[in-house]
Amino acid sequence: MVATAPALLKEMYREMLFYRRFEERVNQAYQKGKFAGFCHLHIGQEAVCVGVQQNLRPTDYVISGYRSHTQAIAKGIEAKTVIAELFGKDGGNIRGKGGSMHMFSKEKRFLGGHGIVGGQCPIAAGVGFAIRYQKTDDVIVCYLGDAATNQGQFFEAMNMAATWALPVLYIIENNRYGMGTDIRRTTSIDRLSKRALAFDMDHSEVDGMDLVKVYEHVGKIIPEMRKKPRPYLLEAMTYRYRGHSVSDPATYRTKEEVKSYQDRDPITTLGEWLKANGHSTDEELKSFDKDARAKAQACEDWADESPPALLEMAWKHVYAEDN
Amino acid sequence: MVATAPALLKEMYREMLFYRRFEERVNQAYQKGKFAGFCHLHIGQEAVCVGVQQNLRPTDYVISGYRSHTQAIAKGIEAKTVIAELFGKDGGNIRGKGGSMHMFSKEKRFLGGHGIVGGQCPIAAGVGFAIRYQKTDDVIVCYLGDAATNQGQFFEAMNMAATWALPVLYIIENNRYGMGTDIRRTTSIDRLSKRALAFDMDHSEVDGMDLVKVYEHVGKIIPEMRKKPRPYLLEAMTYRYRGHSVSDPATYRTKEEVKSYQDRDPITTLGEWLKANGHSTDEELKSFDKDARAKAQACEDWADESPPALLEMAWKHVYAEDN
Amino acid sequence: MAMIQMREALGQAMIEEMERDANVFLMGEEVAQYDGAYKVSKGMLAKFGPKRVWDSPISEGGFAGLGVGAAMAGLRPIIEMMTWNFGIQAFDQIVNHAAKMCYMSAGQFKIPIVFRGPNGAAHMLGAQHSQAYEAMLTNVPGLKVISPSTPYDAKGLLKSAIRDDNPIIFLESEIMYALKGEVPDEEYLIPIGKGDVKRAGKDVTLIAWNKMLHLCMEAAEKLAEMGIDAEVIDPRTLQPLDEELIFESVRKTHRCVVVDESWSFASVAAQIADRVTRSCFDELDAPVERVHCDFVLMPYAEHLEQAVMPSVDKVIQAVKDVMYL
Amino acid sequence: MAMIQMREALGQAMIEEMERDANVFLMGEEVAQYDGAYKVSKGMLAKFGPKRVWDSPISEGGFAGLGVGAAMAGLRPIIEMMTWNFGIQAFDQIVNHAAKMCYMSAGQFKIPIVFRGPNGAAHMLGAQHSQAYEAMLTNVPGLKVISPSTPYDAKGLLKSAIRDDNPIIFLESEIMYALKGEVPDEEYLIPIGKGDVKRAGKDVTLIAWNKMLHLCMEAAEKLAEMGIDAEVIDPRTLQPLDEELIFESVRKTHRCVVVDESWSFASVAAQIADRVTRSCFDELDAPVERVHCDFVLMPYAEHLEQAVMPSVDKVIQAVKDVMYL
Ligand SMILES: Cc1ncc(C[n+]2csc(CCOP(=O)(O)OP(=O)(O)O)c2C)c(N)n1
Ligand SMILES: Cc1ncc(C[n+]2csc(CCOP(=O)(O)OP(=O)(O)O)c2C)c(N)n1
Ligand SMILES: [Mg+2]
Ligand SMILES: [Mg+2]
Repeated sequence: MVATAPALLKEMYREMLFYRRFEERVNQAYQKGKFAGFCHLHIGQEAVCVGVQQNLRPTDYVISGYRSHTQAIAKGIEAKTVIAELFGKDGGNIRGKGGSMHMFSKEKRFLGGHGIVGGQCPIAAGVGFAIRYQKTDDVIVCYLGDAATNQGQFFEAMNMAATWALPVLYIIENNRYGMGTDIRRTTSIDRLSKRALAFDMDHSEVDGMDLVKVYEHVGKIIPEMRKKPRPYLLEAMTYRYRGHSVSDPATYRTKEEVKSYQDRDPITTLGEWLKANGHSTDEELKSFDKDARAKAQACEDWADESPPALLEMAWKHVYAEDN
Repeated sequence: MVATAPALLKEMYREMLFYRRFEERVNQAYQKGKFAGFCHLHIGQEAVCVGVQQNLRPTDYVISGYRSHTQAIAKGIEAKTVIAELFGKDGGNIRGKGGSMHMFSKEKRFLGGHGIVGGQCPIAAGVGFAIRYQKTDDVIVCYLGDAATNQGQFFEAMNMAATWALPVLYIIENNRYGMGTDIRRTTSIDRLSKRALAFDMDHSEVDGMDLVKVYEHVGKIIPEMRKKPRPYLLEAMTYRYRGHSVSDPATYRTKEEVKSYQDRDPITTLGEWLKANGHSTDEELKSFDKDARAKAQACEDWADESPPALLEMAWKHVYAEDN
Repeated sequence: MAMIQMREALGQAMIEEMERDANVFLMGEEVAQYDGAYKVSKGMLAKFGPKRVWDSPISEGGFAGLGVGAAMAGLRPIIEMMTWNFGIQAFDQIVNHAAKMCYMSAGQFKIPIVFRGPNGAAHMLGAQHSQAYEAMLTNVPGLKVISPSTPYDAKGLLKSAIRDDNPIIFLESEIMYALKGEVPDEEYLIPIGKGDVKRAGKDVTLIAWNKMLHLCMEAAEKLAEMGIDAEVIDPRTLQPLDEELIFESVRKTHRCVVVDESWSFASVAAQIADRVTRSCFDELDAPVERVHCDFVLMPYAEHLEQAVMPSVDKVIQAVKDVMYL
Repeated sequence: MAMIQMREALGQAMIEEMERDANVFLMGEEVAQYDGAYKVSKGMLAKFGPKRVWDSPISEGGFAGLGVGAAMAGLRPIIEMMTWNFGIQAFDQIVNHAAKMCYMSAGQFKIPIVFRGPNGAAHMLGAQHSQAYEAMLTNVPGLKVISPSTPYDAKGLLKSAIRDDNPIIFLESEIMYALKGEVPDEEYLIPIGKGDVKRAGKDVTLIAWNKMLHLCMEAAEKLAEMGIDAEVIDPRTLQPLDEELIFESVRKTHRCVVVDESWSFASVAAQIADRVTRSCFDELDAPVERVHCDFVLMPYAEHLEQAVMPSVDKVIQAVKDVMYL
């Protein structure tokens, strides 16, 4: 039984679809040699991003790791500036200084885009600390991967967040692998949400391949966090269809395993549901796909047109006064 | 109902008593200005040390923090060399190079004596790793304080120990304070043994003020670890009668609180039991005390006689070849 | 002018800035209810309450990172490291995050944060409690590093540090907390990056900061008795370094000795010596000398510790060397 | 002599030493089933099995400490840091524990351990993945620091490092893993602490290691065309440093340029420049020049990254400067 309004579901469907097409374009651009460096795609995990961030207000914060193109866009960073960033252009989200791993927007309250596994966790606690200090009812969402839950600073951060009741929603995107390593080989527990037990912290799991489940589950958690500030650890069971990064062949997984997730693809699933319940048609979904492709294409075109990063940017922003 | 043989209980009584008198002497020596630097006494926590280490074999390992005079002695390091170390003498356990915080014995398998809170935890996992690598059934006991359980490396260590089934017995000496801070102010859980839940690791609590309970409880745990290698987290509820270090007035605690623990003093308790059960008499206990004081005195006298640390030691042992 | 201890000067700086700006807060181990392990934050909990003065868990990486996040969200944290020997646990947050955030975000996220605490050897604390970290921390762009030697400098510089929009490393010393010095009653600031001539002289330039400055002042008195007039320069800020002040002095004295308690290899003194040599090459009458802690991990016994640490005699010997005496 | 890649040379060194000594094991992220993030440990899991080749959790501090403990109990760990940008999370274990253990235990506990992985900038990886750590790590007594530039040196030095009884920091480079070079078929070792003259010359001494060595060789060719005969010295080991080899060369050429990709302040190059100046003061015809990465956090865009990194042109300019051309 789905409580969410069909119109909103459609909107979220389109959003997921755009991220899928966008990331596919990013991948093609990389394969074409249009940029270099590391590039981690979110393909397959779109339902987590959309389902979670649809529950946020503009004043809420999001912080993440290096697999964060879609999360940055969902927080309001223009998609074209994300791809321009990958291309090392002046139009890039941070003017070509950061590349794929480092998206930031102070205005949109997207706090990065970080390259050090686990490093964002205590930073998120600090934002939660500031939220309480400033007496607002905002929250911060902090994404981390399954393998990041083996990082000491994640535990230190949870301990502070739990002890001081900081409104931080830690979301483990459990895509089952840290690079080529099955998470079951690097920890002793079955459910990573149990990490919270060490701090008597609220926690749960959600099917990260199901947009509706993610959206509605997080929709219950966040209002509670606003009412009574406290941290929460949510484990979203998901999967990345592609390799760890665009250069990883991902031979450590079987075709069957990948297919078993693609069979539950969040976009297809929602599309089927929309049709089955008479909220949409094949034609409409096709047109959505056309739009998504066109929009992704437009982003890349814009990025192509953007001038290269300005040389002087290399020496700016080392210190606050170099602005 | 006590299973342990009275003779052994008497032996452990005398051991605890000696540590008490020894640490009291150390304290007096410090107050007299006979040495400087940091000095953390174990007074009040003797039952944990004796109850645990009576269960160890010479080939087992012990590693600890900076509150480790008694643990070093219990592992076989000569008491007189411990006090000589404090005095910066050549007869010191490490020839006057380390002071109170750094006792070591390769022969006795006492691996320090460490000054960085939590730092010993992953090192202990490494020793457990080596034990399995070498296919022996030894174990390592790793002591840490209550406040050390807020350290990220403690969690990283438990995760590795649990994932790889390493025979490490982590013992939290919960004396309720990290320096002047009540542990309840720096974490969100009531029982620190719950830290193990994050890794599905075996854990329990024991009354650290009761020698018999500690001895018999650990006596069940260690043989299991030898049979089937795996880590264990034991929380021993104890208390330090003195300040954090000899220079801490400990004004953050009430007299009543201190007294409530002294009323359950592990040495007095066991003494009373021995008498009540006809295994000893006031006279005998008095004579044990005389012996303990005399032995502690002899240690200090020996240390006094020992020549000062050799100057050339300052430049030795920086590298393995400088020996 | 009041004569106050270094710890009071540091406390006053924090108190004044917290009164001035409600976004400034203090966090660290034992800083609140215990008034600070070294009583630097004495009275601050009573004055500002638990919302502004926080006792942290023993999670250096964690609360350093918490400070970075709080700064990103508009606060101005002062993070106390009980000592920098423990601060190394926070290097990932300080070096990979605090120092790089402004650059990585193309200037969007400034990180106004002060990481402060005692650095270097105190007295008989052994290898794990005696390390000096200025060499490692000054190497990193994005960080500013300050290491004052007097209550006056400490107060004025800490106030500037708290108002600065960059991550600041503020290096103190356990054994200087009780050091007394004059501090004006009225408010004052000392600019970051400006050194100070602590003693004017014409024969040789001694450069030192923190504890070592006092060693050099003592050496200078002894040298005076020997008829050698030493100028003693205190950079006060190590990153950025006030090179001009140093060069001026050396161009005048033609001789230079740098006294740096940290290990010699790739040290701040190596940096200064090289910069001085390059910039005053033709004015130098002798190669720049350096005095350091010997290249050992710190021993405990007092006479061993003294033997490896810089001393007045070692400074005097170095001066004799650069004067070919 | 076979032409092999740097990654193969490193792999061969580990394999030969693991065959030689059953106490040697390898642990790190992705080193086993994935054959290494950069394929340095290719085939090792297949060859030695899961008891000797371990995939670790992403817990740099944790598994570095595990290595220290394993070493205390008689093993000889090789700990791979996927890159040193993550290795900084293990600094407490490396600096406070591994480096200090032998001293703190009065020589009882030697720590035979190698911490190895790529260091410095690769290509367009941005600020958090491009830092060079030699300055910080060479500052610490108790550690030895090696940074080879050729497959031959890498193999011979890694074998020596694995046999050494001290904690060794072994700095590699992502962009050199594919570099090919000749390696003898028979076993050989290269002593730690011995530098190598990579190109003999008489007009100027260039000192560089790791990637920068190749930059200097290229510059030397260009300089030759300009009639300048450069000697190129590769210290190979940075701590301890082969000062005599360097001094000899400078005494011959009277001019010296140090090329160090890390930041200039308190860097290895600063150390070398100062030591050369002091020891060859009267033989130097010009102050020692240094070429470094600019004092910025690394930008992503290729042309920006190239602009701040040392380049052949910058090296040539520095040479012109010391030759007053
Ligand atoms: C501290 C640290 N160690 C290692 C790395 C290299 N690294 C980058 S991503 C990654 C795997 C992380 O996996 P997970 O946390 O599950 O996130 P996912 O990539 O699956 O989204 C590793 C080991 C790093 N960036 N930081
Ligand atoms: C990483 C680190 N941070 C801070 C300190 C300073 N310090 C030494 S002991 C201590 C308190 C530890 O308390 P606990 O773990 O409960 O052990 P206890 O002293 O009670 O035995 C602190 C904060 C340190 N030595 N190491
Ligand atoms: Mg993952
Ligand atoms: Mg305690």
